Amino acid sequence: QDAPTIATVVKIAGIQWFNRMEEGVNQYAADTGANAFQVGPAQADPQQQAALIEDMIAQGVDALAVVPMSPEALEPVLGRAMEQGIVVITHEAASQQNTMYDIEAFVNEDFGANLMEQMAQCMGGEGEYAVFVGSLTSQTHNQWVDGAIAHQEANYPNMTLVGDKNETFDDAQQAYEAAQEVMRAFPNVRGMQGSASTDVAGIGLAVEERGMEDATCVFGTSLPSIAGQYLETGAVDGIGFWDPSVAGYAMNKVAQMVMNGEEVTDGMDLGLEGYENVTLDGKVIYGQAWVNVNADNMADYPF
Amino acid sequence: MSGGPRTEAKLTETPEFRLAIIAVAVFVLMAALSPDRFLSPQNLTSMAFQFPEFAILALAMTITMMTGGIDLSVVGVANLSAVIAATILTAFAGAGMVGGAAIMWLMIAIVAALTVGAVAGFLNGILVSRFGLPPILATLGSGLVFTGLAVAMTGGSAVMGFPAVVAVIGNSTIFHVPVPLILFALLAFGLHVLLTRTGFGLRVTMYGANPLAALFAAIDVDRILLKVYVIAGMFSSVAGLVIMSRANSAKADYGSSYLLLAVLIAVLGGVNPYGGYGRVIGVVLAVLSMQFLSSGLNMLQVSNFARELIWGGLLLLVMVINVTNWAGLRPRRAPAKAG
Amino acid sequence: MTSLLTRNETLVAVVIVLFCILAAVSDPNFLTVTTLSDLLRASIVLGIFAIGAMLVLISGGIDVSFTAVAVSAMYMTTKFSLAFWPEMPWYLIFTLSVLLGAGLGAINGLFIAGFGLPTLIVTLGTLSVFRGFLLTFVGSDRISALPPDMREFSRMVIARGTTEGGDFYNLPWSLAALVVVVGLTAFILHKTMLGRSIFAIGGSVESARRIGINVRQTQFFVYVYVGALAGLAGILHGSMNRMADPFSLVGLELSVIAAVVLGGARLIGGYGTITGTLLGVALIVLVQNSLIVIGIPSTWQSVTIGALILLGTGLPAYQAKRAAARAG
Amino acid sequence: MGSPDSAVLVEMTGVTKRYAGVTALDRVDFAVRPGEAVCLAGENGSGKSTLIKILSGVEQPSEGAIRIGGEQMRGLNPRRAASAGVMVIFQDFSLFPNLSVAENIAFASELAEHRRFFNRRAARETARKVLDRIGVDIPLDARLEQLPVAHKQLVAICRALACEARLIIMDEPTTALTEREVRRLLGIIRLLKDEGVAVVFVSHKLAEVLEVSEKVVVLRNGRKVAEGPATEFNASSLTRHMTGREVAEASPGPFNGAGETLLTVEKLDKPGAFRNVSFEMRRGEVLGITGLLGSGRTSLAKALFGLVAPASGRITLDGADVPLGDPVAAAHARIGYVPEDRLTEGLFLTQSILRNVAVGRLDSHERRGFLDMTGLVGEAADWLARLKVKTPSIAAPVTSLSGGNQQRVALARWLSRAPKLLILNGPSVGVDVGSKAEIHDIIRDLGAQGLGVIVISDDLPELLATCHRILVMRGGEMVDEIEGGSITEDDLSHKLAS
Ligand SMILES: Nc1ncnc2c1ncn2[C@@H]1O[C@H](COP(=O)(O)OP(=O)(O)OP(=O)(O)O)[C@@H](O)[C@H]1O
Ligand SMILES: Nc1ncnc2c1ncn2[C@@H]1O[C@H](COP(=O)(O)OP(=O)(O)OP(=O)(O)O)[C@@H](O)[C@H]1O
Ligand SMILES: [Mg+2]
Ligand SMILES: [Mg+2]
Repeated sequence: QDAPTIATVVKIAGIQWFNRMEEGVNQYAADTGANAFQVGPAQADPQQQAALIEDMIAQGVDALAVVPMSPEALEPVLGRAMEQGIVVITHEAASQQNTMYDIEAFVNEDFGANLMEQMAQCMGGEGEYAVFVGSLTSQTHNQWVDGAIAHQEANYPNMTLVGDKNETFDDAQQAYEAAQEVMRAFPNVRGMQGSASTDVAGIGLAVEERGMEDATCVFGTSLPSIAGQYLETGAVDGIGFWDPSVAGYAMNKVAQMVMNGEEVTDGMDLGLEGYENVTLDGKVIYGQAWVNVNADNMADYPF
Repeated sequence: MSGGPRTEAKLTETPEFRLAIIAVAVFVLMAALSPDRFLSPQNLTSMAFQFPEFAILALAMTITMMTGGIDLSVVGVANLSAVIAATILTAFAGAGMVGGAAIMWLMIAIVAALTVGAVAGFLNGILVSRFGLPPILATLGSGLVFTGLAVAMTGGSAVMGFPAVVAVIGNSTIFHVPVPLILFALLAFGLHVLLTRTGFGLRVTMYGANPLAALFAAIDVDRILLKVYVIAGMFSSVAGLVIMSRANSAKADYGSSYLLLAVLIAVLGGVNPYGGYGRVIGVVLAVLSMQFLSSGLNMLQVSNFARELIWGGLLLLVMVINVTNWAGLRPRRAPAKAG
Repeated sequence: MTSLLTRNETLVAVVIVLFCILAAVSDPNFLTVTTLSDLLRASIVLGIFAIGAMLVLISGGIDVSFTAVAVSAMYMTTKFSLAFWPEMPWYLIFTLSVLLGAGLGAINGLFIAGFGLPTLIVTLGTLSVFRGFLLTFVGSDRISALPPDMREFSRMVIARGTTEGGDFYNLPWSLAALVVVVGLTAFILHKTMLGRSIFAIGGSVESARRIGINVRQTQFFVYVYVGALAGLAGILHGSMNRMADPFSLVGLELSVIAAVVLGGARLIGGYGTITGTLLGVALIVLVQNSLIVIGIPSTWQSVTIGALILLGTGLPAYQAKRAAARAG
Repeated sequence: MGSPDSAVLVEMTGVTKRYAGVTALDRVDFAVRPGEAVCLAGENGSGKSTLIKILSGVEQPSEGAIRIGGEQMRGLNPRRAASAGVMVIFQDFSLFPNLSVAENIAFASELAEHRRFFNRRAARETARKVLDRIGVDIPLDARLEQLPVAHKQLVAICRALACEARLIIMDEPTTALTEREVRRLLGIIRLLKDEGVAVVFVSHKLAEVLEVSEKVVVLRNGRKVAEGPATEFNASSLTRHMTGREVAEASPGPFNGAGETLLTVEKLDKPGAFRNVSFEMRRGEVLGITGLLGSGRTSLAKALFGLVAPASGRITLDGADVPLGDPVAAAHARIGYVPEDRLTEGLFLTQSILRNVAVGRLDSHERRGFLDMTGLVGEAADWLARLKVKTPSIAAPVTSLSGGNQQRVALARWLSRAPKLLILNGPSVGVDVGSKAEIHDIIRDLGAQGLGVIVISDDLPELLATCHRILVMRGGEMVDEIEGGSITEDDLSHKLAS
């Protein structure tokens, strides 16, 4: 029997996050001899990702591991893939219908609450805070932020959310300007939570320029390679993420399991860090794979 | 084509002919590089499903460019129409609905989307003709407004949960021909007929060639412009419906990369962005070249960034080849008049 | 048309003042040095871009590739420095980026002045080519470990502190770059034959050719100069954000052109002033950075900006049209 | 100035210019002496502009040599020609609408001096000097686009003078000017001659040609067919040389004054352009409207065709009101307007001859939006034939035609619509004598067929040759009405100027 062809299709090619994921995919290929590779569109546009998946189907891959830009937009094309007997595994798309398994590093709301918990601790449980999302159209970002707000409302009555969700278009410059504006409009803001990996970089810069490193608490999803310099100065107090290489590896592994006819069960150990005791909820496999990083442990994550 | 008032030289000297050579060359090259995969019926159908959505946007761009204008709001209009159609479908029909009722609601949604496209185009047309805004700014601004309205309506998230019948527009085939391809073919043919066979088309061309002379020739310039932008808006909303069906959802940011692509295709297809010249066949050939390239490169697992590079390079190459023969391509300016 | 032009500029100025009043009413904190210094800083990169875009518009062309030029020059410079000379002093880093920008601009110039191709099409093509080349062959990582001197530059300030009223302000040295660019461009445009030639070819290429202006050379200069400005803006952007992000900047081009046209430059060429351009930039920056203050929900921001562009360009356009109709 | 040779300022020998397929100039010899005024005459397309372009370095000759001041010029370009003292005032003036008067005047000279820096004050100084030299006063800081045509022309002349031109070449300098301004221009040309500046000019107005020039050179089909002192020519011999045949100018047949009223214009008013204009005309009448530049003729004509919206007043055609300010309605009421500027207003230059005609008839060949191509093509071809448009192919772009033929294409568009009233603004601007006479024939013919024709012109012979009645405008008002047969050219020009 030939080695199976597994295509991992990510949201966008080339950025650190997915480069790191590709390491996992390549590792998987090296470990198992499968023909596993990763592709991604040049622009962050769901339509381009759909077109790319079309091409992969036409090429006759055996399995698709997809990180959807916009899960809804991919339903039809993934449906077609499954009709043709292609194994489909997704990641970061708990709502995806046309998938065999969706792998989530964690429950999104929990992850957001986790960031909020750290921020609330840092703020001493009181004061104004603001939230940032890469785009208002990004589902995960909104879930993180909603989870965080819910956690605050339930546990920290003395904290108040100021302003709307601030949109940063996944751009550090825009995050910077938005942070400046927030600090002008709400001079008493003490906490800021970012979602896109560039958010805390922009926020951190604004904080550092104003010399408010110690007066503010900035948390968000990011990578050490992006937020590292601000973690060092304290402009950003902590970041959270999950290791995309493990997620990439996991998707490929689960795809192979499906092809082998194996089943994933609740409480199963996928043999990967953070996925030792997965929760199965319908088709969604949840791990506990988040990592909290601050100035002290950032050296452990060189990506 | 014969019989029409043609001003072009011999067939082999037209930009369209050169483009046809390029399209064939790309096809042959890709087929040679990976014959079993590129030429598989699978792949051919897949390509036919992929390009119609942005090709329709390129047609919308084409007709506005014929007048020396441009429509930068096409993607905004497409998404706004789709969001409104999707809202109707989810609010009144829902995912479970089947049969006649579902079809009826789909029809209503389609009509609503086309109306949105027409109204949006009308607005663009008013801005350009009545208020005299440069099209590039009018449609840039209105595009932001349309996209913004779609965001405001949905709060930014996707609208989904349609009856199954909606999938017909984007995902089904009739006699093995993908429906979106049929739609595109109909629109392309329609636009071709409109531009070459009707008084309206000739007026559009003449207006594009010299707006001032059109005024002096008692062409109803404002009406022409208005119609052009309405048509562009309605074409965009058709593209929006195709995208909606193919994505089984509607969202404010779908297809955001299609805007520059549509401009690129129209220009590559030989449409003179300063107005007065453009042929649908050229645009179709440009679309095909783009799609062959893009699918072929995906097959070869070439980075998608390289695709952008190659598209841009192709545009420049074609222009350099055309430049010697394309004297009419000059900014719209009175021939060096002192005044 | 002098009166109309001044009207265009005054109109923008009036809109700016009205907007400020509105903002000050909804938030008394708006009228502080903090706002001013934040807005100034946000205008640097946009302002340099706009000056370049204005120059191209004056010469009768249009350039949509300058963002790609900027990001390519910035990213390549950063990569080069990190790979070969991490200790490279900031002024050399800046020089390298400006030179790279000029080089890429020269490619535009070659197609436009050399082959005589239409500017919109060429720059549309090079936009894709430059960006595609950058991301395919140079890299696509966001680099936040910049060369130390680049980071250092971003920390260099002309003035920084807190007023007695507790308002924070911060004027980075990069603002000086904008001042220099404005001064240099004003000098070229108004005090050199080259600058007057740019106006002349924008007014009428054929006439320019006939009185012996070297049209190609002038056009070539314009695109090289604009490329150099883009290279400068790019490296400023990277250093000010302390991140070399190859995905940033591209996508801004049309807004920049809108700002320039808002300031009175015309797409047909031959007209444009630096004051108007800076006012246009100021308006766009002001609006983009004050919607939260005014209290417009983020879901409505794009509608607001779009409507403002329509209003800002619509009013003068409509006035001009009416005036033309009156004159018969 | 010893030998006769050195007295020659500019000399062309055996110059041939070939464009793809066309020989625009065929072995032409041509010389100009200092202080001499030479007139270049010839029909449309005979090669006059080409000769000028070669003299000024805009185009390179295919064969032949050019000497300026005795020096052989190889690879002549505009800058070198200018520094050798050869300056051209092109038909379109080639000025910069967006720059100031001062800059327009000083630009070329500063360029010729290889200046690197621009000094506004010095430029104003230069401009001031030349303006004084020819004794005119134009605001130095005005933007050129704000000036009337005559002033633009003066600016173009000043620019040439600023370059210390020894030879000024003018391509059809008087087409856009009215009688009075032509007088002033001719005065300036005399002034220049006295200062030793040579002038070469092209004109289709034969009277003025003979008035100021010492020497006349006639081109036909790219060849030089006649050359001699101006005194040896008169209007008809010149015409014969240009066309190779006799051209007789007829005059309009008597208008019996009967016929029904076709057009009534009542109290038409547009502040700043024309005031309280009222007149009537009948079927079959050819009505001339004349006046000096800025007298409001063009505005009035545009108002009749709806391109300008009058503030008040009324227009009735055949008893029915014509909506004001709506060209589409005017065209629908069967009014036609042939604008004065063919190139920018009249024609779609890049489009085919056929389309240029057909665009006037789209509505009547449209069935439910679709065009009946055969009908459209047939009709357009028919009109082109009736107006004797000379072209190898009606699918060729209209740019390929000569000026006279282009004007016929514009005429054909409106005639094919069977208008009741046709307004012709400058029907023979830039058209050579031969074609001009033929166009006049067409106009008279149209009148005879019962159309109302309004001819707007400042070419007095033209008005006299075509019009039954002439209205004179001054300062926006109708000041005079003259029966066509009752007046001579001299009297008419007096009335105009008074
Ligand atoms: N760039 C060109 N390419 C091809 N043919 C040309 C070009 N320029 C001029 N010609 C042709 O050369 C011939 C002479 O043209 P030219 O412009 O010199 O005529 P002219 O005497 O100035 O006519 P007019 O009185 O109409 O201005 C014409 O047949 C014209 O069509
Ligand atoms: N709305 C207006 N306000 C002020 N001045 C105007 C207006 N409309 C026209 N004019 C001026 O009125 C005068 C008459 O203009 P018009 O173009 O009718 O003159 P004309 O004699 O027909 O010109 P031509 O010699 O070109 O035929 C000109 O000086 C023009 O600039
Ligand atoms: Mg802190
Ligand atoms: Mg000529």
